[in-house]
Amino acid sequence: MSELLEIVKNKLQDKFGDAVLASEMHYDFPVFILKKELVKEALKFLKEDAELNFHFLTTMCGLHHPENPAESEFGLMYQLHNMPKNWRIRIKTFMSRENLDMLTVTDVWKTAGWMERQEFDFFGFNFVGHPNLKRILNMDEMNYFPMRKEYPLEDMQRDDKNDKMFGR
Amino acid sequence: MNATSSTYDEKQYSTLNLGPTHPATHGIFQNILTMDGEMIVDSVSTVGYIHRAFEKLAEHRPYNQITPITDRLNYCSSPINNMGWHMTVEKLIGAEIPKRAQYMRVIIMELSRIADHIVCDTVIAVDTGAMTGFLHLFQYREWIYEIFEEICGARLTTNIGRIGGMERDFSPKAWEKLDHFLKNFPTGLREFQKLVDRNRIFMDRTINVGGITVDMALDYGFTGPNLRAAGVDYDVRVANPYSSYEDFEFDIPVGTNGDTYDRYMVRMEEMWQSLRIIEQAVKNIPDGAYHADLPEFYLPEKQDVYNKMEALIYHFKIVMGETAVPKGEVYHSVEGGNGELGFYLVSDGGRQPFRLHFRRPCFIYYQAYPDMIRGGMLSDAILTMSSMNVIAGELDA
Amino acid sequence: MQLTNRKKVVVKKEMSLAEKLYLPAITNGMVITMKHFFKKGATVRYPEVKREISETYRGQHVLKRDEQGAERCTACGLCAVACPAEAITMEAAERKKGEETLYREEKYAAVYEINMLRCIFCGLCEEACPKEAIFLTDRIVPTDLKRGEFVYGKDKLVEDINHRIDLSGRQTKEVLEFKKDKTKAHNQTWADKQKLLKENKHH
Amino acid sequence: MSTTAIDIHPSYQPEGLEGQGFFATSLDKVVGLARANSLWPLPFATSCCGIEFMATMASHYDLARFGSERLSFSPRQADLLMVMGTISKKMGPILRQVYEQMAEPKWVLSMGACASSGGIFDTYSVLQGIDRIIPVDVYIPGCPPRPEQVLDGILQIQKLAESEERRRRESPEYKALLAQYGIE
Amino acid sequence: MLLSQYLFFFLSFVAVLSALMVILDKNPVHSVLFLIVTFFAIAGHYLLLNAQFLAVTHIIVYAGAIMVLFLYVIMMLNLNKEIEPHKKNIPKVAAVISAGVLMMCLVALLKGAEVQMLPAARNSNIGLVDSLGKVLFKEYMLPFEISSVLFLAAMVGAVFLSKKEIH
Amino acid sequence: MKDVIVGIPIQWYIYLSVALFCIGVLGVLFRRNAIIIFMCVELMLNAVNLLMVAFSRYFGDTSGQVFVFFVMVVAAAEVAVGLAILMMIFRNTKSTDIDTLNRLKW
Amino acid sequence: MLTFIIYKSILVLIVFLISLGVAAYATYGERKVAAFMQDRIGPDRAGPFGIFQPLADGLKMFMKEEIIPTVSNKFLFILGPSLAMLTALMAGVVVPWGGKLAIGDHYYPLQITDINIGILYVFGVVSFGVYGIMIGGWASNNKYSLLGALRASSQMISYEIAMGLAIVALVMKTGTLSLGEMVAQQGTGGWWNIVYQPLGFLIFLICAFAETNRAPFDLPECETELVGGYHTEYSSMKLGFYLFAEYINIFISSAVISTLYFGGFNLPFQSHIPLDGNWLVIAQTAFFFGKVIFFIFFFMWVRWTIPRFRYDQLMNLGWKILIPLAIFNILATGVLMYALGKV
Repeated sequence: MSELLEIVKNKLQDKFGDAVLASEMHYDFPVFILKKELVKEALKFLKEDAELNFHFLTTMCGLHHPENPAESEFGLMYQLHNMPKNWRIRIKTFMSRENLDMLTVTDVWKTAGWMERQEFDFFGFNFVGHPNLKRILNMDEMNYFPMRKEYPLEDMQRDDKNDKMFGR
Repeated sequence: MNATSSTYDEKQYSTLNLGPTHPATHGIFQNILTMDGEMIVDSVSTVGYIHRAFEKLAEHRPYNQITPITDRLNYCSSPINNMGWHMTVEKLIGAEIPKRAQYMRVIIMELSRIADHIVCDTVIAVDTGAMTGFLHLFQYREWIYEIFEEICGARLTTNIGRIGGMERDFSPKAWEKLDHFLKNFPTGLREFQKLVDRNRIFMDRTINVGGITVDMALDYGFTGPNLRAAGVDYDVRVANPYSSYEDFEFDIPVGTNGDTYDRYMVRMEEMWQSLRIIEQAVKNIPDGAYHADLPEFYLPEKQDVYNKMEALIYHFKIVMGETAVPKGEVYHSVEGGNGELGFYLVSDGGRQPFRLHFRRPCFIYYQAYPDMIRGGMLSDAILTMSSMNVIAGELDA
Repeated sequence: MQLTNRKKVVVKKEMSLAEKLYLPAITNGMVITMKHFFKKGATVRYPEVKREISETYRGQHVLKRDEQGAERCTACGLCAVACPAEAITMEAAERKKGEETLYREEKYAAVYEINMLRCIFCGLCEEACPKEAIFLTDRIVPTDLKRGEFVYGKDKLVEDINHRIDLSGRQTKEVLEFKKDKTKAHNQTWADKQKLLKENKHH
Repeated sequence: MSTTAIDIHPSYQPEGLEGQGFFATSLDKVVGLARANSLWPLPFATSCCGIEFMATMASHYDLARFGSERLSFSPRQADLLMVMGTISKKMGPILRQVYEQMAEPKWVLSMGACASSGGIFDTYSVLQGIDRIIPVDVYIPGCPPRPEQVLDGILQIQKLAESEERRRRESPEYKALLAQYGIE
Repeated sequence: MLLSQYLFFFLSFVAVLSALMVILDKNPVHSVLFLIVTFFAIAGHYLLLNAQFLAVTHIIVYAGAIMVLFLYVIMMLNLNKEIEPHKKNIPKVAAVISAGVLMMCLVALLKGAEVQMLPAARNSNIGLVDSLGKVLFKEYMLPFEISSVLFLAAMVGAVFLSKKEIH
Repeated sequence: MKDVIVGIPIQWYIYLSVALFCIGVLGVLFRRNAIIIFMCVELMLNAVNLLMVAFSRYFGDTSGQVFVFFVMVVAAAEVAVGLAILMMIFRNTKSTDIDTLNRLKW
Repeated sequence: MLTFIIYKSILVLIVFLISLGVAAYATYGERKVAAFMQDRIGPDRAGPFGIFQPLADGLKMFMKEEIIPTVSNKFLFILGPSLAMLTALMAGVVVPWGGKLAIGDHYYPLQITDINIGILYVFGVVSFGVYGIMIGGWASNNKYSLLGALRASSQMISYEIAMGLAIVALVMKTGTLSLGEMVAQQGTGGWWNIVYQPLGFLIFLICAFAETNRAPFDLPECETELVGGYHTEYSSMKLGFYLFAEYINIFISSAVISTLYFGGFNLPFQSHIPLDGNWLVIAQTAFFFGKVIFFIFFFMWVRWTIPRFRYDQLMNLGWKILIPLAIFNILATGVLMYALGKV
């Protein structure tokens, strides 16, 4: 798989120059960290390039790293798949809490529609250009983004648990 | 796709609220259909009615406690989820699983695939109005439950297997029940197929209903039986074999144009293929240990806990979740009942996962639903829904 | 798209003339249902007849006593930690003099509660217990009318001394073998230990 | 049918002694028996427990034996609301609406850990027990419960239905119970 | 009074009253139901006149098919009281006056008419199926066949009209 | 039951038919809902039918009843076409008010 | 005259009670039949073998709270189920339940009335039966109910035509519209009508399924699509009326099918059976009920075997297959009768 890393890295560097901030293998996955502004272009390129042909968006998800420096506190992960060649890569990008804008990829893959809504729901990423960026899983009235690390998991209303027992 | 009912002329079109307590939606999601008589002009889906915050919950539970959570993802085939999770962690810690355990896993996973497809296919039949076949086949599902119960002690939410292998070997009784199942299930399945498959009413109801092209299916992230029904032979078991799937011979059933009948038939055939795999696994299962030698992750035998200091320490460490998990991120996917079930795990070396993202096939392909039912009739919409096998637990996570 | 060589098209959508006529398939189906009509049903008449439950079934918990009837639980709290549903709570207490026949170890659970409504019967507590004190059994938890009734205290959980619950079916052969070996420290009850101590003193 | 209303609360009436009282109580008994043997459930199945409910319906357990196989998905026709599976906060209002739409007499069966208490899902999005929004008659523990337990629950509901006076639903106690939940 | 007279008055009363209700009730669905009642009353009259075949055909055709169509259309268009167009009073008065005048004229015209029952009327079997059928398929063969063409034309027309334009 | 008509002079039937017919006319003039008007037309047809049956019975001539039969045929055909037209009008104008039809164009 | 009225009233009452009883136990039968076909037991806890199940259901529904949705039209809402019940019960009037019972000097036919247009009467009542469903569905003011009502009306109107055409062919053969005469013909004239009109029987049977809203034509109330269809909003006994009406319809349809095509109350090889007088009449009635029960069973058997149609497929079947077939049947009957010189 590391040759795949090289191939994709070279292609991306040829096309986007220094957009690739880092690339490494994580287990059997080539992972690329891209500049936030160029992610969409890069994803589109990866899909449309005849040789790479990453035609399938396997999944995407948000990441929250409170321990990171402020400018890379939040992250997004896209995972692409080229079925005929069975190539899989992961694209990551990082951004700050203040600027969670991200260009939508719904026009590249329709499947991104709900994935992006989910990440908006969980983390508050603002996918610019998304046709219907609303909360999807949680109630519309919810006023925070529950997957961020600072918010608690528990429902505070329960009354049948003894908090002492579980280290709270 | 996102037009609301108000953009249409109120008089000409009526809106119909399908769900969330409509019988065909099984109480879990809502579709607001814009209808012209019985024709569906548009539909807007609302999901999240049983959102349970799996991903957040997983960040607050030690690794071994996440298994019961994964049970509740696609609850029709919990063992596959359990195994997928175990394999993800095993990949993270670099564990080598003995062949016997791998074969046992294969048997369990294929059994639960059969259980999953039984639910889906019979529910399609029920939604067309044929109730009897459902009850005929459900008896065999009950047998699968018995096998699971013998292996792990639960019927549906199995919590089966452990990180590093299985929690116990198959008992002789389990083998016996498995044999019994393998012997009798083909008769029952064949009978069900005779009852439903070639009945013209059923065929008319399902052929060319809710079809989807290959391009659309890939665009919408379809995987599993639904993608195969459209004609792509993508199967994680073959593309990225795990747990020794490369040892087994089986075909990948595909359909022609991804309609309801294709989805139904593909699932039917997958049950036959699963039977084939189980038979091979039962025949060729090697002797040996049923779990890997992983003192840091796999609970020691009880007698060692009592007797050996080292084992006792490990026991405490594992239960308290204070094991040294390597840092890193790993993605592992298995072929779940509905498609590629992926686990994206980010570990910071702590007690719990730093981030665990589930690639839930249902959630991803259900968004194609409005496109698939547009232009069809209400009855088509319901059949399309049941043939897509939308499982709420997986949909809303 | 062809990805593998295992592809197999399984759908046949053309109908033969007989299939187009509806009736043969319907008659066929009716023959099948009629066969089932005269077949013996699979139903188990539940409250009167009980279906066999596997010995490994994870049902209601039990707090085991040892052979002498002393409670095995030592209130170490591992089960509570292991519980994903956070259903177990307990309070530990020091054993006083004279209670040796009641409690096996120096520490014991003065309060041990399982919230049966929270519990998901995953069996992790059983695995976590280092003292073989808590087990899930093949008994099923009864239903009840009030939510409060489901917090099972020690009165319901601890095994009745006169109606011991046989759990040998849940344990592996190795464990059962091991338990027969009285020389192992774990298998000695408090009485055994006293005896041994005395013998040691004598020597 | 007894024509005169009994002024005092029925529970003070000595059981089946004489005249009107006797007749009323035996009618109560007959009605109770009828209701108990004809509980039409509304399966409010959201997740795993729904699959176990299917198993309960299926041949091995056969809910039909208790006269309950006619599922009525319309709340108007149902006698027994079976809540099976996680009820999230988003679903809560809908569940409550369904309960309000049901015709008296109605019973509620909370099946499984999630519906009864939230189970393992002690999370921000899950309702910690449906008894926060609607009154529950019988709880079934388990995650999911075995079909045997479901049948136990149904049997318990049957007992409730059998022993219930016809006037209970008009009694101030019952109204107070509903008022606690803000249901008229 | 004879039983038949009682019957006549009862049926006539029902027919006229419900016919009035057809035009007075604001709710179209009610109107349809009242019209059905009217038709039943008329069918009763047919029975009184020993025209059994016509009575049943009347029920089948009018109550069983035509009125179902009306009801179907009203339901499909979801018409109810609120949609009913409001009308000014002057045309209403005018309508009542003109209809009243018409009725007066007709009654006045017919008042003096002398009608005698012919001896052939003693044969009360003319309304039965066989006699009717014989006339229908002998003397009126051609119109009967032509009426089927009418039906066909109507059917084609209805289908064509209600078919939506294909864009 | 054979002499059921003995006590009933044919005038009664004539007056009844006249009444029903005039109610029909009144309805047509009175109401503006096209469907109701249509129904009133049916009522008028029925008034005539009734008269024809009565005449046929009193004069012992079957032709009257045959005519009623044909009237029913025509009525059925008329309703099919008429309702189809109404549906079309409703689709286009969102109204069943006949006053919207006087423009003959919409 | 008085005895006539008393006798007719008693007969009406008996037919009424039998209809209700058979309908009630048809619900029980349906549940048991379904259970046996699905390897289950079915209701068995209400009384021995669960035979009190219908009583329990009935009493429960009777004692249940009545809900009339505030937005619905109250009068029509109540009228719907009443009409459904009324029309269901009306058709039983012309069915000959047995021969003539001799008591004293008088003969009492076991038929309420044998009007000479009996089959048309049945047809008229059936065509009127759609109103109960339509009005109920409309008055519920619920989209599902309305859809169910619309489906029901278009389905019933469409299948009436084929049904009527099937009857036409039968009438051509028998030459009478009276049900009593048809039965008499089949008793004396050799074979039952099924032998002469197999295709007509098939069409009639299919249409009977459609007219009673039974699977595979149960679209107006199919649970998985329309929740409860036209009766979604109904509770208590009004719902009971609808459910009851369906089973009464099945009962009456079975009776009509047996009468029209299976010799009515005639026994096979009647002339060879050494029975006479009242015993024969009783045997005939019993046998007639046997036939009826078989057809009720057949209705259930089909229901628990096959899937249901989709709306457009149902219309296709009705208009494009059954009506042409029925017309063909008429033609064939005519040609055969002409060729055999029966005209």
